[in-house]
Amino acid sequence: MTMATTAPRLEFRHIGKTFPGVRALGDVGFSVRAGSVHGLLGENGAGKSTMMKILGGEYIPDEGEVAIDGEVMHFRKAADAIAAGVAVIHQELQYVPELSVMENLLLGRLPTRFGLVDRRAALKWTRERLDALGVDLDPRARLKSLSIGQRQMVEIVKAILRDAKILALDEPTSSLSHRETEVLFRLVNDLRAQGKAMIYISHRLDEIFELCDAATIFRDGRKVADFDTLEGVTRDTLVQRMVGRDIGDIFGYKPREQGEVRLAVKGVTGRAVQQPVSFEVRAGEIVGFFGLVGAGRSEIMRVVYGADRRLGGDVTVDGRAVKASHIRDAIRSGLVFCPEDRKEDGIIGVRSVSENINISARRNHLTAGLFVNDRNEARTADTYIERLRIRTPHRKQEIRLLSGGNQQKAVLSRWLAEKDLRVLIVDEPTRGIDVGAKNEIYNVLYELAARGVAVVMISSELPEVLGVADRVITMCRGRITAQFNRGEANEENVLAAALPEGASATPMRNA
Amino acid sequence: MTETNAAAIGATRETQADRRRALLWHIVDDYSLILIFIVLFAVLSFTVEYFFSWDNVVGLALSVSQIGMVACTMMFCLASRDFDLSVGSTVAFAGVMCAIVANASGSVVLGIAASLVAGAVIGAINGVVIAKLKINALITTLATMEIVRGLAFITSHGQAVGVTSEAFFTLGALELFGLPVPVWVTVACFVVFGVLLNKTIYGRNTLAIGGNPDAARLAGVAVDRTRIAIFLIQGVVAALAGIILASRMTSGQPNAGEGFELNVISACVLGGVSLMGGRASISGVLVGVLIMGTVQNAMSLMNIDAFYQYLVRGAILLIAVLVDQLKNRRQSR
Amino acid sequence: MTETNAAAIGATRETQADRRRALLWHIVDDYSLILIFIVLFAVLSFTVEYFFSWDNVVGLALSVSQIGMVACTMMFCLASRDFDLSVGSTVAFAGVMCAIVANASGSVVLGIAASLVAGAVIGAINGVVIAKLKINALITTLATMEIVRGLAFITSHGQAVGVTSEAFFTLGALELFGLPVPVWVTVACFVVFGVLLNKTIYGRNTLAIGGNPDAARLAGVAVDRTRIAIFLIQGVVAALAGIILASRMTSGQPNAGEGFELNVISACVLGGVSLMGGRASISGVLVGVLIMGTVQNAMSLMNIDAFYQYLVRGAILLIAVLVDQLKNRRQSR
Amino acid sequence: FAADDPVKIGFVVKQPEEPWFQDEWKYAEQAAKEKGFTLVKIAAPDGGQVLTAIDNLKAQHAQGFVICTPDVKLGPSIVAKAKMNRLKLMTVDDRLVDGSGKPIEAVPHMGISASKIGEQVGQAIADEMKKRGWKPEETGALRISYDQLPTAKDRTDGAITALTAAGFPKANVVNAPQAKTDTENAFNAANIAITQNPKYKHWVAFGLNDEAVLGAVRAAEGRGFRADNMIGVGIGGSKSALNEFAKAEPTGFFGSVLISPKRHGYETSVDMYEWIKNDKAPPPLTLTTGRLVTKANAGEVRKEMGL
Ligand SMILES: Nc1ncnc2c1ncn2[C@@H]1O[C@H](COP(=O)(O)OP(=O)(O)OP(=O)(O)O)[C@@H](O)[C@H]1O
Ligand SMILES: Nc1ncnc2c1ncn2[C@@H]1O[C@H](COP(=O)(O)OP(=O)(O)OP(=O)(O)O)[C@@H](O)[C@H]1O
Ligand SMILES: [Mg+2]
Ligand SMILES: [Mg+2]
Repeated sequence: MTMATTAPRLEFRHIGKTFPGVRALGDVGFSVRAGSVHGLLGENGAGKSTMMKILGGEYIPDEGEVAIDGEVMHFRKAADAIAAGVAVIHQELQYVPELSVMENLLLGRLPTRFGLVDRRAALKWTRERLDALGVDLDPRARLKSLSIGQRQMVEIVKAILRDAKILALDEPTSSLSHRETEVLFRLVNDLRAQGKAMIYISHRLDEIFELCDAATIFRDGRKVADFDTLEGVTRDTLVQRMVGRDIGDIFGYKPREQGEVRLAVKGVTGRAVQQPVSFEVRAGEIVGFFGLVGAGRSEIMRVVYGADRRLGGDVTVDGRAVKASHIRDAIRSGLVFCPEDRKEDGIIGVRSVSENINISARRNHLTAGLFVNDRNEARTADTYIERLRIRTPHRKQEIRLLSGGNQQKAVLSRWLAEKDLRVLIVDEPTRGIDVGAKNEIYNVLYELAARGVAVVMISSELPEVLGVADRVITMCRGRITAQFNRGEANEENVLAAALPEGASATPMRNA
Repeated sequence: MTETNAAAIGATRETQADRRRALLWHIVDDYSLILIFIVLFAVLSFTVEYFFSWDNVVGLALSVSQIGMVACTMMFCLASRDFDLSVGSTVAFAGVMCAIVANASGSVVLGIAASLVAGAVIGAINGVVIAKLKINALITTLATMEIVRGLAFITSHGQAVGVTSEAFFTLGALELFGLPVPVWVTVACFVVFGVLLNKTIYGRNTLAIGGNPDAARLAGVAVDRTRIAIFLIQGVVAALAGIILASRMTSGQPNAGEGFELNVISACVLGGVSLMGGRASISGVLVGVLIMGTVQNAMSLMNIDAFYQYLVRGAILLIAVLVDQLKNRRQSR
Repeated sequence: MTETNAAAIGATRETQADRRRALLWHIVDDYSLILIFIVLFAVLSFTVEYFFSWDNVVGLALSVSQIGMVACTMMFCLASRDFDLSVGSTVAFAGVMCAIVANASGSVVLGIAASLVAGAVIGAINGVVIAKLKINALITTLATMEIVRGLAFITSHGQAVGVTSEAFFTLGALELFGLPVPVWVTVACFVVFGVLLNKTIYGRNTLAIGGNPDAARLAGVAVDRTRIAIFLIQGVVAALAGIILASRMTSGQPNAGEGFELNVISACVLGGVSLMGGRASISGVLVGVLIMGTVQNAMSLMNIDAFYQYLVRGAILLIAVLVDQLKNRRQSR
Repeated sequence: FAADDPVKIGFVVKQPEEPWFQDEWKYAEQAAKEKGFTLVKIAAPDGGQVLTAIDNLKAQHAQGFVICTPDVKLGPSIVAKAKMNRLKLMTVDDRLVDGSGKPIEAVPHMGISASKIGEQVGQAIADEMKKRGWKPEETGALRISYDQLPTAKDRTDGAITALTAAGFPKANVVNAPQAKTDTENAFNAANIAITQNPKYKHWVAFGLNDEAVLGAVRAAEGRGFRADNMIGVGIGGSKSALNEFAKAEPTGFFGSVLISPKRHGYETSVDMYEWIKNDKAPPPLTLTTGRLVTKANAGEVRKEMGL
């Protein structure tokens, strides 16, 4: 390793951390310079978030130490890290839903006057800072009334407003729209100019290339590579170091035969879907739904699935009508749905990986029509753990202890285990998923499609939609605005169709 | 960047009229419980004889004064997603303690001080066990409820402990500006804890902890310390309620306050305090306490059979929460 | 750019010994409460006279039989993140109901049937209000607790209702293979609900709902229906407990079962059932019930002063949960 | 039972927290010390726990027990259980009844019936009223009721019986139900009852125990009915009553009907001991009487009763 010109602001030395049955980190060390953005890459479960939690004082490492400006730190709780000038934006958003944006931003350090909270000063300060950062948020809005993206933005601003000298961002863009991402990038660049040391974790390699000065790659809780600069480093090198094999084209699109119409949605409306929505998906077809955050894609799919009340319209699978607002009827018809909010709607945290995988499919494997077939369930769980490479010590691990990406794979497995799968709707299936696993998930989608399953994929990542889908449907403000067959679709026309009229159609890099 | 995010997302789907209507609803929602109470009070005033008389109103206020005091601190406890079943026992123990110490030392002030300290210690123990040892609040306070009740019986030998000093009785019987001292103390509690909840870091942190303990901790909020403080203060206020009760009854009674904890918690929940933490309002709690007291008072005035009173109490509880629920449902639509 | 030794990555991270040790801990953890109970039982057997005798063990079993039955269903209730305070009242009402109907109709079977139906109705009302109207379970069942207790008093005019039929008494007094019928019924409950919890979709869904109701619903679990079923079954089992209690006492008593709900919930929590839902084990609940009963029994045998029994009960509760907590702490360190 | 086996006697009571039962236990303990037997004190606040207590006694090889049951209707099951466990059975305070409500004569009993003691209370109030020269029609009677508890109902009904027999108009009896049996709830109940009936110049009060009456007295004080306009008579002669008598000024708490816990606790356990040891069956029925204690005679009476 060539010596850095400036002494590192932040240094991890021989960090080790073990959870029961999992060695999350072993002898890992790297350093981050002031005025630089350091990318942290690795597969799901590689230990990135664990490292950040150590930095944030949430976990105490079993071995090794963290040093700031050469001085060894002993963080025992989050407040210690904050006091030392560290701000961490955690992968799992940590906000208080009932409190206002202002109070969330100033959590733990509200200004007071004569012992009482000085709300006016706080409001003024918050407004000024938000304006200065160019972030449009109402300081008085309650967090629970904001979209996920806006909440994420609050988290980011909260960390930035701490004026910390070290800032770690753990997958901050996973639920941000293009536009919010732009804001974030601008903020990060400003902070770099101010001389902050930053760690940036993302599974989106473009972001790493765009933003980072240096990078470290983790695999299986160890460091496998350090890049002092990303000049001249290719995407394939990074992927290869991360995954340990060559992936080539990550999308690896495979054309396939398409059959009859499987899923037909006609004039469906719901509480959050005011204008009727109609579309069709054929057997073997993968349809990508693209739109900006808030375009209403999740809403419409939730209504189709029955998770939200359907107020009008018909949904048919292979010509058979699916009962409105009745999830179990949808599942019986072979129509299933993977929600976007994994933690709230996807996993059952305190139950095991196996339970999470078998929760629905087990009804088909009952002994004597009554008793759960444990052996069969174990087999099913192990099959998918292996097939999707779910990183877990064993199938009985509580799923909340898995890394985010691995939780996502388990939720997907739940539906893959369905006997008679006909329509699969996945909402942001690769959110927070590593490159290797993305590739695996795409392959699973292709495989399903090849078996004749109709696949609907909601995604906010344009390259993914373009790379995987046979057909792209764009949505904007709760309406379908356009359709493109594969080949016709490109960045410009898809984005233009997804943007509300009046907004500029060019990708915005105008900061 | 020139464009706001909201504009880009196109989220501003509401018109001016929409917004005004929303605001109106917002006000109705915020004060719905108060409205319910006002209507209830008005109806009872017209239909129930003697209900709307100064004597009765004072009696009503007196009857909810202990519950009211403790409801203020229970609000904090619930808002931080905790739970305290030990308050009833603390009320009893504090009364006994105060009487014993006052008798032994001949000083009422010393008795009161000892009793407040005892309350603080009980509260602190609850808090430390719950916050530091991370034991479920329900179980912890169920255990201290038993233990403290046991202490009340043991110290008093199961007998009411009479206080000899006259000064002590006046505390409970004295009237200031037409209202008895216990009512004033309760009013003071509502004011103090209302300010604490809304205007101080302590209150805001309490709500943050209840709303998302992890977020609070990661933001550097002293979660453990705040939780301990909440229980400690609750212990002190429960002890205060016990002292006042003892002075009203002119003796410390070891079996006082049985079932008190559930009444207090009911009042809070009735007042819109969420058991899932993070949501509380002092006006809500006040109204919750008043509704509970008013219903009980009116039932007695109407000579409703004791057995049927169970039905009415249950039904009122259900209806009040149901109304509140309907409001929330509309809100989150 | 530097690289660490890539070969190291491929190596399995855990050794065989590690894994074995982890497994051992896993077993100790799973059975820690059972171990605690065995140690407690052994110590008491050696130190407390008469404790380890058949008579006493049968007496102990009989004393926890009602709590045991209802703890089985309460386990489901807590596991699904719900709460039921109405069981004590249901026990009383069911006993009264059974006695009244049996007397009126002259048929014990009819009395039992009516009482079970009443239990089912109470449970179903709880379930529907909680699941469909989405009212907090604590408040709902607090309300039904009051209402049902009121009904028990009203139907019985506040008096115990004696049953005249001999057949009824034998239910509570008969012994089969050396154990009284109520104990057998409790054993049957543990077996049935153990199987239901671990081996059926109903049980697994209950745990899933407790773990994350939203996710469970999206995974196709009939959340509302399951929750209603849980309360309904709980109502039936509480009624069964009430009938058996009435037959043991040869009368239906309207004030039976006060404080019963907290005992049942304590036993469950002691048995490792999480109040946050999603976690429950039948063996844990069994041990929880037994620990509670054993401690009470031993205290009576040791002639511990009634006032000090409060202290012991509280302390035991705390200690048992604390030990369990320490175990969890090690696990999640 | 061999003559030289150690004698062990159970003493089961329904409300261990009540001073009355504490005293009963205390005097039973005294008997145990004097006679040299073992006393097992068990609390059984409800029917289920009564049965558990009897099992428990059998397990520890007691030969008999004295019980004050939480509900007299438990009679048949207590008798059956005692027989099954081969335990001698005696009742104290409350007499067991069978399914049809008749007292079970076969079980020796010592006590005073709940309604009898209530009648004494009523009589005491009536006498005092006469002495003070109150007009019955100007006087209201507060019945602090807790009808959920059968004993409580019997006691207060007894008081009404005696009052009306002495010429008190039944219409002037005001029911004030307390939600729990503590002083505060009695206070609230009484307070409301007084509000409802502004027409009365004087009040009398009675209830389940001293604590209930104490609540009524405090409420009346708050409304201006002091010692000369209030006659409260409690039951039990407990510390709550004595505290009132100890005050420098008389209060509305006029008196309390005291039953001797010493007789009940001491004599029943000695009787049981004799029954076990020497097979000398106790008298089938011993009725004790209560005595009215007032501020004037409290010390005296208590001394007389050996308290
Ligand atoms: N509290 C815990 N208990 C047990 N295992 C844990 C715990 N936290 C993390 N792990 C495990 O440690 C490993 C590293 O997890 P970590 O969250 O750091 O991964 P990551 O690199 O952030 O992955 P992702 O990209 O999916 O977020 C995973 O195998 C995870 O299952
Ligand atoms: N929890 C919430 N509370 C209130 N409004 C919300 C919430 N979540 C989303 N919304 C609003 O609902 C609308 C659509 O939501 P959503 O963001 O899920 O759409 P989408 O097209 O699925 O976008 P994406 O999947 O990219 O997030 C937006 O107006 C958004 O602001
Ligand atoms: Mg991570
Ligand atoms: Mg969405």
